[in-house]
Amino acid sequence: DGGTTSTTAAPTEAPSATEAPAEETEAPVEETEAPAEETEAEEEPEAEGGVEGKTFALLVKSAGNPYNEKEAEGFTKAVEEFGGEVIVRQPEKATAEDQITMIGELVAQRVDAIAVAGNDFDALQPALTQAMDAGIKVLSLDSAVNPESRAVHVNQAGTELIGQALVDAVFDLTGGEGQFAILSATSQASNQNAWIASMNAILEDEQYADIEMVEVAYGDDEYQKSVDQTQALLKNYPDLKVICAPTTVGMMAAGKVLKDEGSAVKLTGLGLPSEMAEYIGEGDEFPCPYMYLWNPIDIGYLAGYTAAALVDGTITGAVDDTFTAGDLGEYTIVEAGDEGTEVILGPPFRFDPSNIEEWKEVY
Amino acid sequence: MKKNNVLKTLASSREISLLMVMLLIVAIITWRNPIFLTLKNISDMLTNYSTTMILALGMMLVLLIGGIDISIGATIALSGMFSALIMRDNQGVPVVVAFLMSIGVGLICGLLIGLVIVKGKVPPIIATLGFMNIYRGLTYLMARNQWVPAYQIPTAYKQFATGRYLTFGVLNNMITVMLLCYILFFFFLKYTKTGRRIYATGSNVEAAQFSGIDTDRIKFFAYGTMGLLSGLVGALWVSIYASAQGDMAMGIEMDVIASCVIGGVSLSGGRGSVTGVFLGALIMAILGNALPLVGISQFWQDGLKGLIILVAIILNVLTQRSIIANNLRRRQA
Amino acid sequence: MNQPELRKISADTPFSLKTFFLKWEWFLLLIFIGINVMNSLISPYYLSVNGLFTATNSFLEKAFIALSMVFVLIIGEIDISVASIVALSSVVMAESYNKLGLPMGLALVVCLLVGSLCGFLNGLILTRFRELAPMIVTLGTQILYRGIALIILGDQASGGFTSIKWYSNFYWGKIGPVPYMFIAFAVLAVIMGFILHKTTFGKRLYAIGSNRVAAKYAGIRVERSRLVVYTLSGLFSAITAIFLVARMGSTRPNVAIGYELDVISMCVLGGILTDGGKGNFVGAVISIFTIGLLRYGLGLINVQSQLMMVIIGALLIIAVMAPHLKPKRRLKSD
Amino acid sequence: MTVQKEPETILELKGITKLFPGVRALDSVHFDLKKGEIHSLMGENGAGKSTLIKVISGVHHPDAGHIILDGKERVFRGTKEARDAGIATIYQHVTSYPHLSVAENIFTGHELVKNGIIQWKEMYRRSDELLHELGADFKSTDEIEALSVAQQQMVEIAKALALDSRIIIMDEPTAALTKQESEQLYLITERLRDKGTSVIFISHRFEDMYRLASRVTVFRDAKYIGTYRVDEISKRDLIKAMVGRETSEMFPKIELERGEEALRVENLSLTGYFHDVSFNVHRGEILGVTGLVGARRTEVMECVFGARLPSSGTIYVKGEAVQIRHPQDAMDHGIGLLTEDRQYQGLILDWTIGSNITLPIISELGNGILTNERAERSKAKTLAEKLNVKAQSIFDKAKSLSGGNQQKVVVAKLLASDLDVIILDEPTKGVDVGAKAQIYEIISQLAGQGYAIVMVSSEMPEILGMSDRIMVMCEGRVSGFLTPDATQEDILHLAMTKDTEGEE
Ligand SMILES: Nc1ncnc2c1ncn2[C@@H]1O[C@H](COP(=O)(O)OP(=O)(O)OP(=O)(O)O)[C@@H](O)[C@H]1O
Ligand SMILES: Nc1ncnc2c1ncn2[C@@H]1O[C@H](COP(=O)(O)OP(=O)(O)OP(=O)(O)O)[C@@H](O)[C@H]1O
Ligand SMILES: [Mg+2]
Ligand SMILES: [Mg+2]
Repeated sequence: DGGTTSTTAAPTEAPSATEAPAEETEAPVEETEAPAEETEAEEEPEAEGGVEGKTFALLVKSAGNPYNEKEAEGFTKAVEEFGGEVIVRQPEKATAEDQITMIGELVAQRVDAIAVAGNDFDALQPALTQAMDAGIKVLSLDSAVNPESRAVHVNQAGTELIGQALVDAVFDLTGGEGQFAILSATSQASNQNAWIASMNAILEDEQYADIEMVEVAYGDDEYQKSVDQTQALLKNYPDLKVICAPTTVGMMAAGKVLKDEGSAVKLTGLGLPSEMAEYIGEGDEFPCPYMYLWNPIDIGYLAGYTAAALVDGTITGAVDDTFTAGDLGEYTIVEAGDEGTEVILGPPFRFDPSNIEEWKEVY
Repeated sequence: MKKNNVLKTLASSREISLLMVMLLIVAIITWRNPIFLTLKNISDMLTNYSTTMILALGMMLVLLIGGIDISIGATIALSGMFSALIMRDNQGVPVVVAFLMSIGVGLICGLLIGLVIVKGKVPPIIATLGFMNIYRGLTYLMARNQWVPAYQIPTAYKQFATGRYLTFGVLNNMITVMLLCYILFFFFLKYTKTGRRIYATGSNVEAAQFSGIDTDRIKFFAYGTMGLLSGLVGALWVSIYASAQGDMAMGIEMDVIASCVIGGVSLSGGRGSVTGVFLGALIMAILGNALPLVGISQFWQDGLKGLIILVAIILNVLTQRSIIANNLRRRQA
Repeated sequence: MNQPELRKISADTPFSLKTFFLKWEWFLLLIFIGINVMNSLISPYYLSVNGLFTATNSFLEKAFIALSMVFVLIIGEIDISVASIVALSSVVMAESYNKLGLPMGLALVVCLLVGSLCGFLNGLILTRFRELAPMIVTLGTQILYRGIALIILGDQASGGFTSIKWYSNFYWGKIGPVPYMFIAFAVLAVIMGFILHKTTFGKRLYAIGSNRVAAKYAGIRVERSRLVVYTLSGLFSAITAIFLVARMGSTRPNVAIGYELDVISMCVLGGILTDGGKGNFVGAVISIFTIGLLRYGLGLINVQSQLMMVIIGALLIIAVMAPHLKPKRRLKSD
Repeated sequence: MTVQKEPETILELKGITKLFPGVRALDSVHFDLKKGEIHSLMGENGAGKSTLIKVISGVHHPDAGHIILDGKERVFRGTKEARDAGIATIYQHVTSYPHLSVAENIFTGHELVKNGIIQWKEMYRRSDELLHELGADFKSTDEIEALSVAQQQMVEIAKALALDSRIIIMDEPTAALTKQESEQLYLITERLRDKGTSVIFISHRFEDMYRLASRVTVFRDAKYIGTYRVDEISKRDLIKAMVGRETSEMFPKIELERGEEALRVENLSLTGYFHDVSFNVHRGEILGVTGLVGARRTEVMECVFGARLPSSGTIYVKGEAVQIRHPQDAMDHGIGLLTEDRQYQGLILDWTIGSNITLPIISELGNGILTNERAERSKAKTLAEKLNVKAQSIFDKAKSLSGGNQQKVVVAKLLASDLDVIILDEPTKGVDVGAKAQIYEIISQLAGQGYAIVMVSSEMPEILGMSDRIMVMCEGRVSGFLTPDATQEDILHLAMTKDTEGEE
């Protein structure tokens, strides 16, 4: 796998240091009890040290999505480890409006920390600022909110790291020259757009002069539309060599189309191993030789400990603050590309035929 | 005499003016990208949109009786997810059984809606808005927010959507099922008592009751059929996309309603034909399939789709009007 | 007996305790009180003046559209393009501030103009092509308007409004515990209620909704009224857009997705039936608060939104069904 | 009439009482029907005739009393049971399926099927036969929506005939028909009687009753007054039985000085409907407009009123050419129209009587913007009482009124506005003798007050008795003008003359 051996992007470690894959499926899906001793929480909001009994809220992007579910699982696990109370909220739709409403409800409950996977980079700012004004620690995970509205962002992998990994994969799969296309989610998804922008920047490099990005298509994370877009790409670009989809629905749709048509076009991107297991393999009948992702359970887990560190005062979110995130070990806060700060979980993990069987059972 | 007849059918037939609008769209698309008119693309299009096209038939029944059903996306999700979960947890469930289970769940969903509308006197839009939330919520809860990925779905089931065995290799199975539904409905609506009574009920409920038609039963039937078709589509959906997600088919109701209305089904009931619905659904399928093909900016596609829908329905009105005006002029002479 | 005696016809407002208390609004009020009692029992955070007022904001913002949707439903029509109008008018507003450099005040005017224009266009199409059903036309413009917003902004967001304090205060500002937006809503609700129930325009809308043909023959300019109603619908969508952007400090083409159904639910639970000519404003306003506060209460005890969907859906159905279940038995006996 | 032995009684109703909320629609009434007889049912508007037939046909369940069919007591739980028992009904208000073809309208509910498959050919054939029998000029494949009210009424009749019933009930079937069409209906009804079918025939037209019925039952104010042999009761006594007092059926026409010209229509055309229609009407004058069904009188009046846009022609009000593009424009110019179809065009059935009456003038009663409910109430009360509407309160719903009383509300609504020209399209359709006299009275008074009146009617006596001038139309053209001393034959002659004779 020559393409991926470039300096930054070689993920070699196993994605999860927390525990063996098989056990994780048993973690409770959700824990949404109202805190019984909430009075305690409100007595001394400023008390430093000790996160036991404090309330930690996680606001994911939307309900009904296993990726978010895994994040919540990791978050819950972390909070339970250090003895806090956990609240997980999932908006009906992946919209900023719903998240703002839920932030209001969490503020009214006087939680101690809110970790949010933002549906919009800027739109949550007024609501989150209010929360911070009320003494609540705010951090984002997975999909960042802007620096003014967070203490720190928990990043699954640096944006450049992901961009580089994807470009290298494309380079590898095209054999160093030819056309490829991107199949994204909605044109409004901020993390997708950041990755695509980063890919574009990397492609400027001389090294990639012979590969051409022909189109960014949007499947809106709708299966039917993603299928339409994939088929249109195949028809419009007969010489297309690779489709790169940095979204699970896009990857699934493209994988299905490519497999059904027995197309020679190859697929890579970012996808959940469970959903993509069907399409990953060696040989021509498998459209996807390998793809990347990180462990959503670990992101949740890391976010949980980051929140705890913010609440007990170990960190303030400033660069070079360090803290220990349970089984994951020590983390240091670094400067993020958006001029805020972030904690980076690690490089993206590569899923290929050698490990997909193991991971498809996990997430 | 003969010529007069042709003109008369033209005048009374919305379908023909609709067909012309469709041909216009097709011509423009083909001019922009000839790939559109290849057999492969048409087959892809029909396969992908067989689901919407089947749903349009059910929606037509519901609209004919003066109702509406915006819960179908949720019903599809619930029934599709149900059968996918069954297959995941019980290896070796035969394809037919899985299909039947999905259809059964859909039927129950539809009958429940019918019950609330007929016996509870809840206006259809409210009832189905409510059930849309209920069924979608139940889908998430039932699946515990999980998806059923491709590898957990039996191969035979997944192959249904790609296979051609129903017609011994001529047509894709999805297209076959869709065409069968259309033929069935065409016959049913034209040649059976219940079919005609659906029109009668939608045209004038009171009169239908005076004629001794059990209009409640007709309504039940319409919503039940809509549910049944949603269940069928739920099964097809899982098969064609080889996986089940809790949010699948979200928002599909609007496309389906648009198909019907473009196809000339009146939203106030009593008017609509299977041919019209077929053309309407086909136009929506063409828009979905062709917009990515014609090579315009992604950002323009939605706006263009809206514009084309508007232009299509307005053109249709204009042709109808000119036909009527022509008729009147001829009558004057 | 042989005298052609003229019959006396009463003109006194009929009052019967039974019909008075069987009114839908009382029933709604009952649900409303019930929900509040329940909420304050299940969550200790619920009964806080500050919290409640803050919570009202999150649903009142879309309730502005409900104020005009009542009008649309009264004339027996429907407008499902409202959420897209919110998106388009907010995007144009944001861009006219960010790109064209208009002062914020002017940008707000632009927003209202764009919203009204969109509504007017809906009305224009519908009155020019009377054969077309409102549902399909507004479905088309729903896609079109959001599509235009997407053409304008592409994959970008347009923001920076958090720094304009006075504008941000539209949503976030308060007098005492009462948010400005609450006051704005109250004022507009009273005005719109007044228009609907006390003016000739309002009465004509009821006539149109009840029997369009008879209304026309009675000299009511049906098409003109429809045009006004759709324009109002656009205008109020733009008002929502203003508060929405104040709330988020930025906007994107995909804001306000799904608002149309929320708004229609509010109206219908309020007794404004979709077939026209029925219902009144009080019901709509009570229902706005009923649904909003129910959601808030359930949110405070962190009910999963999946379950919340089921609860809200069931409430909608049961509430509309309940009054029908009783009188039916009485009907059978006659 | 041949003397035979007394035929057997096929249907008998005893002590039937029907209550509606606040109204006693039937109060212990009797009725009996013999085999092969045509039995007329008469009474004022709201007397309970329609309610009785709804009881017979299973729409309503009586609160007390017995229905005895063929000597056996029966309870009809729905229309289907009544129909299965051989009772077919033509309801007063057309109950058609507007989107469906004539044939389907006739056969819905008892479609012709073979092995579960609908036999379209057979249905069309049978329908065409029935239509032919009725002398209808349309086909079984036509859509109902495209037919006139009269044509729809014929479909209703065909519907009942298709059922091959033993008892056929007709609730004012002739209200929308012309003399010619009525004659067709008489023949059919007689043929049915001769085949042994019994017919209950409700009509406000005495000519119908005298022409057809052998017996007549009279109701007044929900009560049974009596059953009489038609050849044994005089018209005078009959009216007295119905109204409860002496009334004359005279036309209270007062001779008046013809005032200035109020309305002139020149060369009005609507493509496909009518062509070059010109007429004028003066203050204090009643212009009668008549013709056969389909003569397009209604469309002409709708154009004058702005409800349709003419393709060419000019309208002058008080000598000045005016643009009328909407009913409101017409009303602003002092032109009012009483529509032919009161249920659909004239009333908002869900609304109260009061709201209906004042709807066109809410602006004038209020201050232009705000409504003034007090003024509306008193205006409505005054007008409703003036027209003697049979109702408890102006807050009664319009739909709870009997057909004739609905018509009175529509007239009241018209009188509410401040008008110069009043166009009345079939003002006495479905109105009882008493009310008819009142309406004639009102029309004369209005003319006396200086209103210019255009009265469209298919009833010749009415046209001849009330008009100062008569305009006859035929197939969209004015075929001539007549003076009131013309005879019915003169009118019929012109009504069937297809070419224009622009005589004044
Ligand atoms: N559904 C109803 N609800 C309440 N009252 C009703 C209803 N139907 C009829 N009525 C009342 O019952 C009485 C009798 O009405 P009905 O229609 O039988 O009169 P009718 O003799 O047919 O009069 P017309 O000659 O005007 O048709 C009227 O006072 C009417 O207002
Ligand atoms: N020959 C015909 N072909 C098609 N449609 C016709 C024909 N004659 C009449 N109609 C239909 O009937 C309607 C006009 O006739 P209508 O009977 O209302 O005229 P009218 O002179 O006003 O009669 P009435 O005396 O009933 O008022 C039109 O709307 C038209 O649809
Ligand atoms: Mg009657
Ligand atoms: Mg007429």
